[in-house]
Amino acid sequence: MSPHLVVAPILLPLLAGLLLLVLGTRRVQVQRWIGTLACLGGIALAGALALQADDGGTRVYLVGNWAAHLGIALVADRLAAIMLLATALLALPCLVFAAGGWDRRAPHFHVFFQFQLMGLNGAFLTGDLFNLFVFFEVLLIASYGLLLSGGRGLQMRSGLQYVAFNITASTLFLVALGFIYGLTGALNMAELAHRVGQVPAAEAAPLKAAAGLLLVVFCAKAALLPLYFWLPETYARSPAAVAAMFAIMTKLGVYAVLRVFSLVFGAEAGALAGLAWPWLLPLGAATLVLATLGALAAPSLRLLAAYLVLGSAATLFIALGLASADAVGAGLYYLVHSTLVGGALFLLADLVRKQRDNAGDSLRKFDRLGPKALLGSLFLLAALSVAGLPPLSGFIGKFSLLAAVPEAHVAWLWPVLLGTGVLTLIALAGAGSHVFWREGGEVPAAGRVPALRRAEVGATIALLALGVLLAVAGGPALRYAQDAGAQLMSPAGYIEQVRGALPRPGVSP
Amino acid sequence: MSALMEILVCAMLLLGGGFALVGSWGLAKLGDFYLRLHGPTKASTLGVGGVLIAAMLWQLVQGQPSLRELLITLFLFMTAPVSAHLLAKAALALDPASRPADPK
Amino acid sequence: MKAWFPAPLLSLAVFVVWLLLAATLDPAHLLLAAVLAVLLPLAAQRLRGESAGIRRPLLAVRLGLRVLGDIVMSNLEVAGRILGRESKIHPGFVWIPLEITNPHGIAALAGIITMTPGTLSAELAPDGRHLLVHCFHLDDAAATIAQIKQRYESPLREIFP
Amino acid sequence: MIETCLDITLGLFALAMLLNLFRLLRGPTLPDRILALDTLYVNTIALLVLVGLRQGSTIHFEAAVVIAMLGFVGTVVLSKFVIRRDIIE
Amino acid sequence: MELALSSFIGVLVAGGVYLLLRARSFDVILGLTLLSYAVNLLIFSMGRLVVGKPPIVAEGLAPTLANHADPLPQALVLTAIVISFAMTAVLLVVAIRSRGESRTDHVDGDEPRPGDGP
Amino acid sequence: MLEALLAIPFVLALAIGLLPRERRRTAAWLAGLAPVAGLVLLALLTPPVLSGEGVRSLTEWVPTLGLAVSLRLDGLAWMFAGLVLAIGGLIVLYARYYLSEEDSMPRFFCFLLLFMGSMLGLVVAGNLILMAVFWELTSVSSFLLIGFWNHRSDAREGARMALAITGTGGLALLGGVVLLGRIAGSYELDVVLAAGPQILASPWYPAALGLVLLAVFTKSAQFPFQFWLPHAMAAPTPVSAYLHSATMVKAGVFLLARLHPALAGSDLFFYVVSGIGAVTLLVGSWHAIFQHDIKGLLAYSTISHLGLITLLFGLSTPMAVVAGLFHIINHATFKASLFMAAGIIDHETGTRDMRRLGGLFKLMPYTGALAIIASLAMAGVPLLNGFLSKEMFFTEALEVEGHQFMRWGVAAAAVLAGAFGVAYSLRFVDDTFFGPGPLRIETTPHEPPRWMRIPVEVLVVVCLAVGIVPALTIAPVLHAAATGVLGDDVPAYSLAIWHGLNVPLMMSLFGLAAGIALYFGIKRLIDLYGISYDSLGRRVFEWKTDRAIAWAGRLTATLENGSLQRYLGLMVLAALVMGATPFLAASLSPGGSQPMPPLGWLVWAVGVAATLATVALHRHRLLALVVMGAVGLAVSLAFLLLSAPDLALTQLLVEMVTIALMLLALNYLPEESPVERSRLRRWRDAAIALAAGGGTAALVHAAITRPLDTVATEMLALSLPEGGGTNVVNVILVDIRGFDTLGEITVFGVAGLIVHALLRHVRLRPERVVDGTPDPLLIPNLVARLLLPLALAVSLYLFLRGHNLPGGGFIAGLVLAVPMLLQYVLSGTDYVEQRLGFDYPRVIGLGLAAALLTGLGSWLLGYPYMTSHTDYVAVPLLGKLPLASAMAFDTGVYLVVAAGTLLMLGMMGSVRAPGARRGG
Ligand code: NA
Ligand code: NA
Repeated sequence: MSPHLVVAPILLPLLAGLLLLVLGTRRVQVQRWIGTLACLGGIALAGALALQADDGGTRVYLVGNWAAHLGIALVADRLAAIMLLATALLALPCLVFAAGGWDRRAPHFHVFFQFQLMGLNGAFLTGDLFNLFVFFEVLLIASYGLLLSGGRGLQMRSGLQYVAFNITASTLFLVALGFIYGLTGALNMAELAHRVGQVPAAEAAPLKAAAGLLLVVFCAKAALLPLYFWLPETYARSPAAVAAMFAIMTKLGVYAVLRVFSLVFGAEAGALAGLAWPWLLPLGAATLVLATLGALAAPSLRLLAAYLVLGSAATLFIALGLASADAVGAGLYYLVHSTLVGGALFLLADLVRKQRDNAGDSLRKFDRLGPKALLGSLFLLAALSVAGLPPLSGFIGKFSLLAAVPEAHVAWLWPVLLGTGVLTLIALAGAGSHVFWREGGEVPAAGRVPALRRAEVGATIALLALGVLLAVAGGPALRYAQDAGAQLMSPAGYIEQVRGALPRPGVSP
Repeated sequence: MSALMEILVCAMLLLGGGFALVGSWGLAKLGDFYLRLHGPTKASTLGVGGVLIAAMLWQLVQGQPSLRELLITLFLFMTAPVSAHLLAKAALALDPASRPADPK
Repeated sequence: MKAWFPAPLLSLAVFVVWLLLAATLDPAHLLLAAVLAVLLPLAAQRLRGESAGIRRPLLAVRLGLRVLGDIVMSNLEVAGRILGRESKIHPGFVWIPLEITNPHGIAALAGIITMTPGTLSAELAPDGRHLLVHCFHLDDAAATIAQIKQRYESPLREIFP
Repeated sequence: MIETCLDITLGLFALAMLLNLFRLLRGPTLPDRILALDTLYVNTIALLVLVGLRQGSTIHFEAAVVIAMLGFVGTVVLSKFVIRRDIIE
Repeated sequence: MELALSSFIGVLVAGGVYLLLRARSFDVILGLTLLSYAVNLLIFSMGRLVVGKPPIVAEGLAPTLANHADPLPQALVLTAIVISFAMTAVLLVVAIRSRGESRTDHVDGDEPRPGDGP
Repeated sequence: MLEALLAIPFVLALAIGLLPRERRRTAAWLAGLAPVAGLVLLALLTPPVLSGEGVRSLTEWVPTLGLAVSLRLDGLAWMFAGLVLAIGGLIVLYARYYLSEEDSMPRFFCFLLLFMGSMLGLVVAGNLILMAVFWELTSVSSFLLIGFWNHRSDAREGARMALAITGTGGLALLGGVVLLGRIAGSYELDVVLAAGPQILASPWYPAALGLVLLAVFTKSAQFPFQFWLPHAMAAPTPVSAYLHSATMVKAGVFLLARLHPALAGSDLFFYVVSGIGAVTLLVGSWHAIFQHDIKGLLAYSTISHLGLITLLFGLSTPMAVVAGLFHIINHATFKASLFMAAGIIDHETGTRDMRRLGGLFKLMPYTGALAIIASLAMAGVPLLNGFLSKEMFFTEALEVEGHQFMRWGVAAAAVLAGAFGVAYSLRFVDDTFFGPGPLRIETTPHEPPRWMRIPVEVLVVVCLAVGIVPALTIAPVLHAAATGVLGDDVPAYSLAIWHGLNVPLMMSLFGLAAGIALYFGIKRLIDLYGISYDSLGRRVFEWKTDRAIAWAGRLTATLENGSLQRYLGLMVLAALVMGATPFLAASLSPGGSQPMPPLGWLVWAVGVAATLATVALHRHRLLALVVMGAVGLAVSLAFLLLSAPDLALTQLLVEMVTIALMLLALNYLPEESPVERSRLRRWRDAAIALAAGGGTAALVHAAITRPLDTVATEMLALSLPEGGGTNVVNVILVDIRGFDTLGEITVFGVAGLIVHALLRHVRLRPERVVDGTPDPLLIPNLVARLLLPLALAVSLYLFLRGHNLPGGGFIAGLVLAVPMLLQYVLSGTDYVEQRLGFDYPRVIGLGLAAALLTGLGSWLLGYPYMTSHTDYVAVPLLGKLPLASAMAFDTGVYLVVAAGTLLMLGMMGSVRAPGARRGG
């Protein structure tokens, strides 16, 4: 396959985005086609990369033909492939959902959407710490656009908080980056891993501090206690397709923790090895508990979904905190699952909101719901999956995580995992019973409630179907994830391959 | 020749620095805004101009003649009056009482 | 010619500015400067209203030199006053009636008044016929008005008819 | 001799800038502070040229040109805000 | 010199953080601006402090760190400046829109009621 | 074939689920097909099962987890599968006539078949995890069934309660089986069952047992979890008949039987299981007497019978196991028929309240007779199946080993429960079919349709047949099931009706007599009708969930109070903690410093003083903004003095645009910040800020006084030969790390688009409007217009030489944008845009395209993206000119920056006040 495959997932959405800009905003149908084609292309590229990465290799792409430690190296391994694929698979349904009408109301929606994909893909592919920051910013600014464009009222307020919070986090990111460069003299992560490993224990404190700041930044993006409080309301107030895309945004923070702290401060890091894990396990568990309580008390379907997404990120942190290949593998499987299902829940909540004339997606008010059977079945499917009930992907994820908990932690971690599962189940049963069973009020007059849009329903079904597929193909999928986990937990190969990658000779002025 | 030039350069430098300092001194010392406005907007400009001339002369002495500092002078002399003018307008806008009545 | 150089003086300025920036008389840069001297004023033309249209360039140069001299001289005077006792300064506003009508001329006058120390043009009256000038030290308003009109306004009226 | 002169001139400008700083912090009126900032910018131009001469490099030239050409923009927008509040009407 | 620069950065951070924790959107933006100054200086300083040796290579001057300042942090700061400028612009617009929608510039979208604790 | 057996109900459920609501008959026929086909398949599979070898099949699912679709049909599974299918078939037939026109038949049968399939899956699962999977599926599908009449609040609540309780059990089961699998080394049932001794010896045994038992007790409604079951009676009666006779609640005791070889054999198992069983037996049967709702009575009876079965499995002797299995079958038959009878009565009279019923035997003698026979079986009257298993139970109760208390307790419980059982059976018969009544009934009850009665008849016939000729009917089934649990240890037992006049028989007779006496005694002594039990368990459950939800809500609201200040404060605090922690154990020695150049102090003084003044003045926003300008200047000067001319230029220019943007925004914001009320908060924030500042300063100082070995060394060396430029910063920006720049201009362009999206057509009320028409600002205007072409020249110049000297696309773009800003300020948006109406978003797109395509060019030459290429092109007259691809990339930067900045400024400037007309 072409070596350029590694950079293509970044360039494709950029191309689509600038085409959308150059062609102008007038014909929305053209925009939808460009966006859809780009998303389809993204799926193909991610799939090809995933197949390619399954040989266990680490593909290094030297952008600008500069050696990795000087320029920017893109790196495609199993982890990157998983993240790309999850993003691509989530993106297409979200775009289709938005094409159900929201994209007309939000200026530049399609442009922002493509740039967000560019940022996400870039973040997953880059092997350079500062470049990671840049792609974080690309996807963040695009997410501001997606969140705010077409918004009004309280959306602006939560948008303000979201933007301010993230800018602060980015500022901290820069501080951490500055220190890391100032203490090691490099930015490429493999190079950093090599250099960090040589820092003597007596000199490690400043670097540990820098790494700690980095951890704070990533945890703020991934919404870990005590930095998650902004998330539920922001997500709940976002347009559905955007909120659904946000299901991958928290995962981005998780990804960054996993990548950086398994590679740069991982097994090869000498005095700094395993820096993050002791923090993640208890904080992840605490976040999971609080998120589940939030879900239990959520007054609306969208808030419920937001808390569940939050809880899924926390579950991932638990998996990372266990820092074993199996646990990380379980976490990665769970990551894909929770991304797809979390996204589906947001879309579904929006479908319900539109179909309930007065009550919206409230879990306090009640109202008639038109197409109950369809939405109810979809909700049931999503709820089962997200609560970790069999036989769907959530179950496999949760079970594989339970199985990966070492005996030393079983006594406290299992009750947390299982107990939050029970509470989630209660919360979802309550919500489902309220929305789909407890009806009241008048049958809305014809025309008051819009008909379900085929694009929107189809997108929701597609996401859920992907979740089912993930369960059916649980064997190979989990195997892939666990291989990725093993690859991450022994980063020596990655470091060697990236540092050893040579620019192609012969071109120079 | 070169010694003379050097003295000239020094004179221009010190003259420029002196004007700039006087202008800024006026800014710091004087009691009325419109008075303060006079000092820096002109004295400083002239002071900077002196330095720029000194610089050109010095580069001439060094055998690397350059007129680029003229450019700085040009832009400074174009823009400084605008600043002063607008600041005066701003002060008048903030304190309409200080503005004399319209003519006739 | 007019189509290519709507503002010849501006074109000249661009040409000179470029060469000053590049600090070279390289043929390549001369050519580039010439091209820019055509293009940039044309581009800026879209924003500008009518162009200045200077009539008597020599007079303009003389005026420029006079202004330079005035700047130095009156700077000395103002510097003295700043360093002296503040109570001896008698500042004041004065309206200067204008005879010049060309807006470029008015702008140039205002600029000159501001650049020369001791005076500062603060406002153009709403009727466009008076310039409000603040004087650092105003002994005799009528004399100041006369001096400004004679030294600066009348040459400007010739330069910007 | 020229070096001493340069140092003295640098000192004069530095002193001038400290006086500007005083006015900037002191006020009392808003135009005072804007004026002080404007003067700081203008004095900075000289400072750059002097440092360039002192170091024998032309590397600060661009900064000086840009400040001379555009340094007044801050003053313009701030004054416009004081006058009209809406700086772009 | 190092002490002076790090203390300047410290003052910027302290001022920035204090303003960041204020309740009004504009104050927060001022705080973020101060913080971005601090961050720019911080990253820049990580290339160590060098006077009068810009990272512009020239003939006759060996292209080494002995003769030139570290160019890499400078490039990083340029990127950071641009990005933080873009972010500031967005935040400003969101702030005025938020104020337009809720008639308050409090970052929480509500004027605090008397008796609200911290 | 086993897979087919399992798949049939699910496939048909899906098919039925897709039917439209009106297709009632199709739904019923399809639903009936499932159990019939299932029974046929089961019959075909019977020979190997009876021969003892069983049937197995294995399909991999998630091999790395040991999760496989492993199916295993042994005697136990076969017996249960038969029960599930046979009774399921009867239920389908019954429901076909039971459901009314308002009920959606496709939906009902879809749920029912889902449940049936889940139950089948549970019993044939050969893998512990798969078992847990189907276990949870039964919880979910029963939730749907119980909540079928979801317009009724009792149905919704009952369903949720059942799901909460049994779902919890399911997750516990998952934990338990994972533990078992860890101990045994596999989740395959064959392995686990063979690992009994190993499991008992493991330190994890108590935990595993506890988790599994939690699942068993919740599902089988054992004390203290029994309360969900009566509330599940809100379900349609066919559902109750199915779930609470043969299936759902039997799943618990099935599990007990299934895992018996692996878990039983310890004292812990013995005491806990039989103890809970005994208590449930008594509590259930006692409560049953006082129910007024027929289904309530049957529900408590079910609880009690499940207690009995649990008790038997707890006793753990082979004979007790046989008895338990036997009672499972018997209870299924008589209880299913009784529920169906109750449904018929409800159907005909419109009530199930025994206080209103009575005398029905006259009106519907046939149904009455069936119900009475079934009740007698329930009461354990001889010649009926219930009697036989009860006899076995009594026999076992007398032979309990272990603690004395246990021996006497079990025996006493057996007798007492026997008596209670007789009493409530009697009450059912007496209160429903005899005595006064029915009261306040709207229609005259009569016999139900013939097809609705058939299921009851079949089951009653089974009761009789088993009760009279057990050896001919049930013996092989029981034997097969017992072999499935006990393997070769199946004891010798006799299924005769008459074992002589022994103690168990005496106990039976005593129980019978005592029960009759009890019923009539109670009836005389206390007003049965007046007693009304409010379920304590339910009260506790609801109180607890309500309290928990309310508490969770309060906690959430307390944590997430919507305050950005708190969120940001926490982030700063987290950073402080993480930054400080490493230094708790280490100290830092400061490195060497360089002397301070004199001008440095000037810059330091300006910067620090202006920063402090900005903070001090921050409430007066405009003042703070002006003072902050000096901070920016100081930062730029620091860059200049410290050899970073590009940075200084960029900082200066960005500063100008930022101030303009802030002023534009300030027009729509209050001029001052109000004083914050809380002094405490200000001090606290100040402390945090000082800590952050101090910590940062210390860390910076520590870092920059240390030697650094940086990759930049190579960059300096390679800049000219490889990057083709002498300005190394620019070479890094457009070449070495050009990918960063690509991202950076994307950010910039998107920021412009956001401003565009947020301000297009938006009207905002300015904070204050200055009266009068705008001043034309004639003088500045003319200067600005003169300046513009000159600034353009400077901008181009900075752009062209950026690769070698300070400058470059970004700086040049801003040098273009700032004088344009001046035009906007001095001439107004309308004026500028009418003359220079660029489509800025499109220009941003073009800039990005330039950057993207330049990078792509290297693909054609076979090099990675963005490989720069510099060539010297000979041009006549001009000589050789360098043409670097990096320059083309920088053009993109130039365009995006200029267009983005102008888009932001233009949009900010074009906001109108509400009601203002455009151009005003
Ligand atoms: Na306006
Ligand atoms: Na405006």
